[in-house]
Amino acid sequence: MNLLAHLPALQIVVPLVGAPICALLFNPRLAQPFAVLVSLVTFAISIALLNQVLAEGEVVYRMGGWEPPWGIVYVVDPLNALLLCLVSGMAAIVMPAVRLGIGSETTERSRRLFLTLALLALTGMLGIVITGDAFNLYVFLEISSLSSYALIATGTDRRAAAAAFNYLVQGTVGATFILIGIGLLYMMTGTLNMADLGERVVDLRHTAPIQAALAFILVGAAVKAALFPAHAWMPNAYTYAPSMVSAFFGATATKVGAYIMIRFIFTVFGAEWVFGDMMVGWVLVPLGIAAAFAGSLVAIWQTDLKRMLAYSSVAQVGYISAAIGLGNKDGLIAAIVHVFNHGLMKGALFMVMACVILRMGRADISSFRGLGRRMPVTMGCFVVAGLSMIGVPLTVGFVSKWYLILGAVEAGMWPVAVLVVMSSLLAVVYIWRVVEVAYFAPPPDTARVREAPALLLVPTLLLTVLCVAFGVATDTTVGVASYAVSFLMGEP
Amino acid sequence: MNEHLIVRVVTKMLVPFVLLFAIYVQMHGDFGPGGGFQAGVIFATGFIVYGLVFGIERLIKALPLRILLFGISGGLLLYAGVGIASLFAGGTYLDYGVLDSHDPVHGQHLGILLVELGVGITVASVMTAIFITFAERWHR
Amino acid sequence: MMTALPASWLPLIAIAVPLLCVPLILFARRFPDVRETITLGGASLLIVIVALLAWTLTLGPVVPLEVSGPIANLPLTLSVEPLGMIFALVASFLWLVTTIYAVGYMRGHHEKNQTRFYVFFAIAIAATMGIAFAGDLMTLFIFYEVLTLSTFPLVTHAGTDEARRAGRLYLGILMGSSIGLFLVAIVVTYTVAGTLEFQHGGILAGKVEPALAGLLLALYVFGIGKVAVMPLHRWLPAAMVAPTPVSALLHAVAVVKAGAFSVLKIATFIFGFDLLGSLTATGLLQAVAAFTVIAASLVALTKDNLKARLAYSTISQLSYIVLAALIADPAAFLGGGLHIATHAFGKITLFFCAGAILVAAHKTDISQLDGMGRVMPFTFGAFLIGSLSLIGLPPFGGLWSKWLLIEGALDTQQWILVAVFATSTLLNIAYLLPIPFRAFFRPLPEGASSRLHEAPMACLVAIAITSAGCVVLFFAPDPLIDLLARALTRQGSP
Amino acid sequence: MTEALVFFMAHANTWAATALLCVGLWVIMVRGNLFKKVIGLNIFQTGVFLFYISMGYVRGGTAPIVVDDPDAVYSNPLPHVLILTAIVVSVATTSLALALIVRIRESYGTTEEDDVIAADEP
Repeated sequence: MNLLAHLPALQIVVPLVGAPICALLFNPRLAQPFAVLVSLVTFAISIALLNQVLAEGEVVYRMGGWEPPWGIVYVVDPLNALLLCLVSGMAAIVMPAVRLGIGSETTERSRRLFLTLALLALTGMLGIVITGDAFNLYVFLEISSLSSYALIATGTDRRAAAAAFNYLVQGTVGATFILIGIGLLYMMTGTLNMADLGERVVDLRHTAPIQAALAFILVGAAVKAALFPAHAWMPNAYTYAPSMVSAFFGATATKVGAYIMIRFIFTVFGAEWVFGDMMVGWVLVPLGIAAAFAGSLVAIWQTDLKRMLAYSSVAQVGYISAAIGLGNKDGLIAAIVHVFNHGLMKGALFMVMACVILRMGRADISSFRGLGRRMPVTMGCFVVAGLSMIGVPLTVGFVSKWYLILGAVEAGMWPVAVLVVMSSLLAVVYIWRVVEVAYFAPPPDTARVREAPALLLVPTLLLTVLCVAFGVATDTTVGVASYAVSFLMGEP
Repeated sequence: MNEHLIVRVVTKMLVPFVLLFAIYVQMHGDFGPGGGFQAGVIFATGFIVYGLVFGIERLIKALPLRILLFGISGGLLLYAGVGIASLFAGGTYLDYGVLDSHDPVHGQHLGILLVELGVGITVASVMTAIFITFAERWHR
Repeated sequence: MMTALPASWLPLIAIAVPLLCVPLILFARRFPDVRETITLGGASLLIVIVALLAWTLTLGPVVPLEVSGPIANLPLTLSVEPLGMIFALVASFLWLVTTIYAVGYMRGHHEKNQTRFYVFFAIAIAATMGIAFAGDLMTLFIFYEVLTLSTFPLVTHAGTDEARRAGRLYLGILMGSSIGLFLVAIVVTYTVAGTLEFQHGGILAGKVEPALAGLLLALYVFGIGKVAVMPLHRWLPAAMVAPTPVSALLHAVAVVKAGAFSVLKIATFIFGFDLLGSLTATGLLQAVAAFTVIAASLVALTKDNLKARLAYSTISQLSYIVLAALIADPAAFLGGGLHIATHAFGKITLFFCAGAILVAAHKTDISQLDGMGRVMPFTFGAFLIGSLSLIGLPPFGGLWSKWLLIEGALDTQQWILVAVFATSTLLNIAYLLPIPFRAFFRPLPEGASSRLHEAPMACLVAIAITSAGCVVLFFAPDPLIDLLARALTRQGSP
Repeated sequence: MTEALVFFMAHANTWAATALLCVGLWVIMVRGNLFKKVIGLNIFQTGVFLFYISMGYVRGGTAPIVVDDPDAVYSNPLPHVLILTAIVVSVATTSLALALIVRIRESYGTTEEDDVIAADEP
């Protein structure tokens, strides 16, 4: 058996098999190292896949040996190879710290189940990204969603359960919308294979069911991506979830929603029709800009900083949506790069929250007083990741913003460029508010607070360093993104 | 329902047949209507009826959660294991045809049987586990 | 061309030297003497490197150094051209002087967190070097932002509520304008021109509609908030809460001159004189800059706080350079470039004196300075020199830059600007000269003389060097002017 | 008139599914009781299930089990298989939702959304 040929399958199978084994391990103490191992292997596989794609182009894997369009295929192109790396990489970074970041009162046994759920969520997200079959995408979507509802509900605050319930209701409605859209597509074309759909849809674009399918899928994906005004589930869910869950989902879950949007628009429906006749750009761009402003403005007034980060995610998803809506090359590069970059920086910021919560018990703004001195490394990470959020040069945030503005200017949408820039200035306010408290406010004179333990600090630092590294050397991110764009826009 | 003698007796007599029917549906899956999902649910109903009538404690005694967890994970592992086995046999993931070196059709039969068995075990365990978890919590 | 390779690496080394000081300073944080020796050593080394570069430049053009940057197709380039060379020379030389001064000031004033101070100071200088040697707009922008961020901890050094407010204003205005306007202008320039490289004669000429070019020019002038054109000037007086060495080097030299330098460089090498001269917007922006010159001088008259008065004076002087850029004339360009140097020496002298007064006598207001000239004759003598240089009187360097500026205005027959320069000179006299006069000619308040003395030695040495610099610039401006003139020829320009 | 009627009848399954979808969404949005929300969710999903199942129907077709008659017309089995998966998902969703309700009830003492929100008001 040639392992390399089976990488796409192994990408999913490794975490999928890892999850039940993790639940069955006779010694619960082994669960954590095992989960770390699984996520590391998964990450290694996605790196290998990315390399393979960059070397050979699109990789197609036939499940069960059935030929497409009858069987399920996994298709890895540059776009989802990058996303696979993001998702599995975040899992590999976050997983070792799980013990510290999910509340102190969890028992070994419940932690084992927690890890099982986390691996299932990972499987689901990887599956959404890798599959080339529309219905398979729905199944993976539900796998990841169900496990994420459960993970969020493990938060120690009683509001976690309520937040998870809300997410469940809205998330299920969103996923069902996608299901309806897929059903309509199947009804009209008789196929579920995305590439095949893309070919057959061309002649059917004038029909109502196809147009309805577009609407249903976009709305469903918007709910999953937490695109304003369908973002209502997110702030509470990320605020009350355990820190590690917020870090992982904050960095990946909304991105997967954005991926669904990109994939269906470009591979299935065809960009020129979606943005031309259907004028979806006129929906995505205004909504994106509105999200950027609404999210940032609300973030400014939050006292709970995890909630602040969640609202900032609303704003950042707005940028992604606006970037997709521009419909041109640079816009799409901006969207893809920002999906990746925002994952990095939001992951770093949520990890900082995990450190602070571990030491201070909560992530209220008042608990940050004087932390600049007490937890210098953690707060240093906050400052750097925060600067990235603002979009300062030499950080990842700048790269995405550059392409977004470039895309807007090229599309002739001047107001968009100006509004994007203005809204990103709001980030200065909500980030700097925290920095001021951390560095200038006197620390409360209670017991001494130490720096976070290495187990949490190292992942935080790692993500922060990546925020800068990918902001300086952008060959990987922008290179892969432009390759992906030429793939999606059909100009290889 | 402990005081309803008729219900108890009838249940006692029916449960084995329910389980047997489940196994029939399970095994018949690759020729006619049936398969792992349906069989699993039917199998679980057998246990659920038992629990309803004789009390949750007796059901837990017969089927501890530990066993159920084993069933849930084991079923999934069986399913995934078949896929991995076909990888090792030289096919793609879940390509049952390669499982039998002589006749692909035999391999396909074997593969689908095992996969459906895995699905059945998982579904049956999950359904029972859901019932037990809720009922036990309410009981307390 | 054997020297081409090492010479093109020199700008990078110039940026690296201050940065390398950072870990060393951090290591030596427990030993103040070692820490300050390291800074002094770094500053001296930097001067040597920059001087070497200047010498190389007189021999012939230096090959730009390209490093791949964050944006594909947009490599970061470091190149050496005369205007940046002068800026780098001034900044690196004054870093050394300021460090000498800072040693006396920070110790004399018992400031806290001195290690942090020296660390961010070094980073700010590195960023300044980056701006000076930037070969394209993207590189310039990156170092511009680094400079903003690295000076923030210096502005808020005191950690008081006032410092926090100042820091907010500082970051808000500088970051807001740079991301909100400057960055947009850069992106638009890139889409229109397809490159961001500084080139002789500009890269926009013939590629843009006049309306768009005008808009771009406005975006640049206002987007470079560091040049403090009204109404984006508020951060500069606010930043005066910083320790005096910071106000002196950064807010009279490095930061504000980075702004002025960027405007001058963009006007000359992105727009080009021809395009600039043909735009309606140029006239409008000239009006804004002229207004800033006059209005800031008038505000300076009303300020009793010494540093605040100097800050408004800086705002006014910066707009000289903006005007120089917008006149779009070789003479004005030379004047603007020279003004970077002459104003730097004059203004840093004034700030050093203000700091010396603060350290020695704990006085911050002009109305408290009666008779102080008798106690601190040296300091106030230097203050007089600095003032005269800023006003533009011989025998001080300020004369030449103002001369060239007025010549440029005359060349292009912009009589109103000539009048603006003249009026502003009168206002300079009105707000600067009363200070030394008050100190020398008014009597000292009763019983005050016993406690007063001159500032620490280190401070006085620094003051002596910079005021001597003012004189030297009068007698020997030619090397600088010759160097600058090369920028206007195709061969010497980037 | 007849044309409209034909159009209406030809898409009867769509109308029925749409009606269920609307009813379900209405319940989810308007009802404050968490249980009722779950019921609404189920109605909503059932609408989709019916839509899929009716989609696979072929006029005059039999159940898709191979028989010896070569002329036999079969219904399309694929939508049914797909929707079986979706039904399983829906079962899982429902049970998870119920589990969450149990926890909410235990910590808040209520299953009314308004009361839950009010309980956390500072």
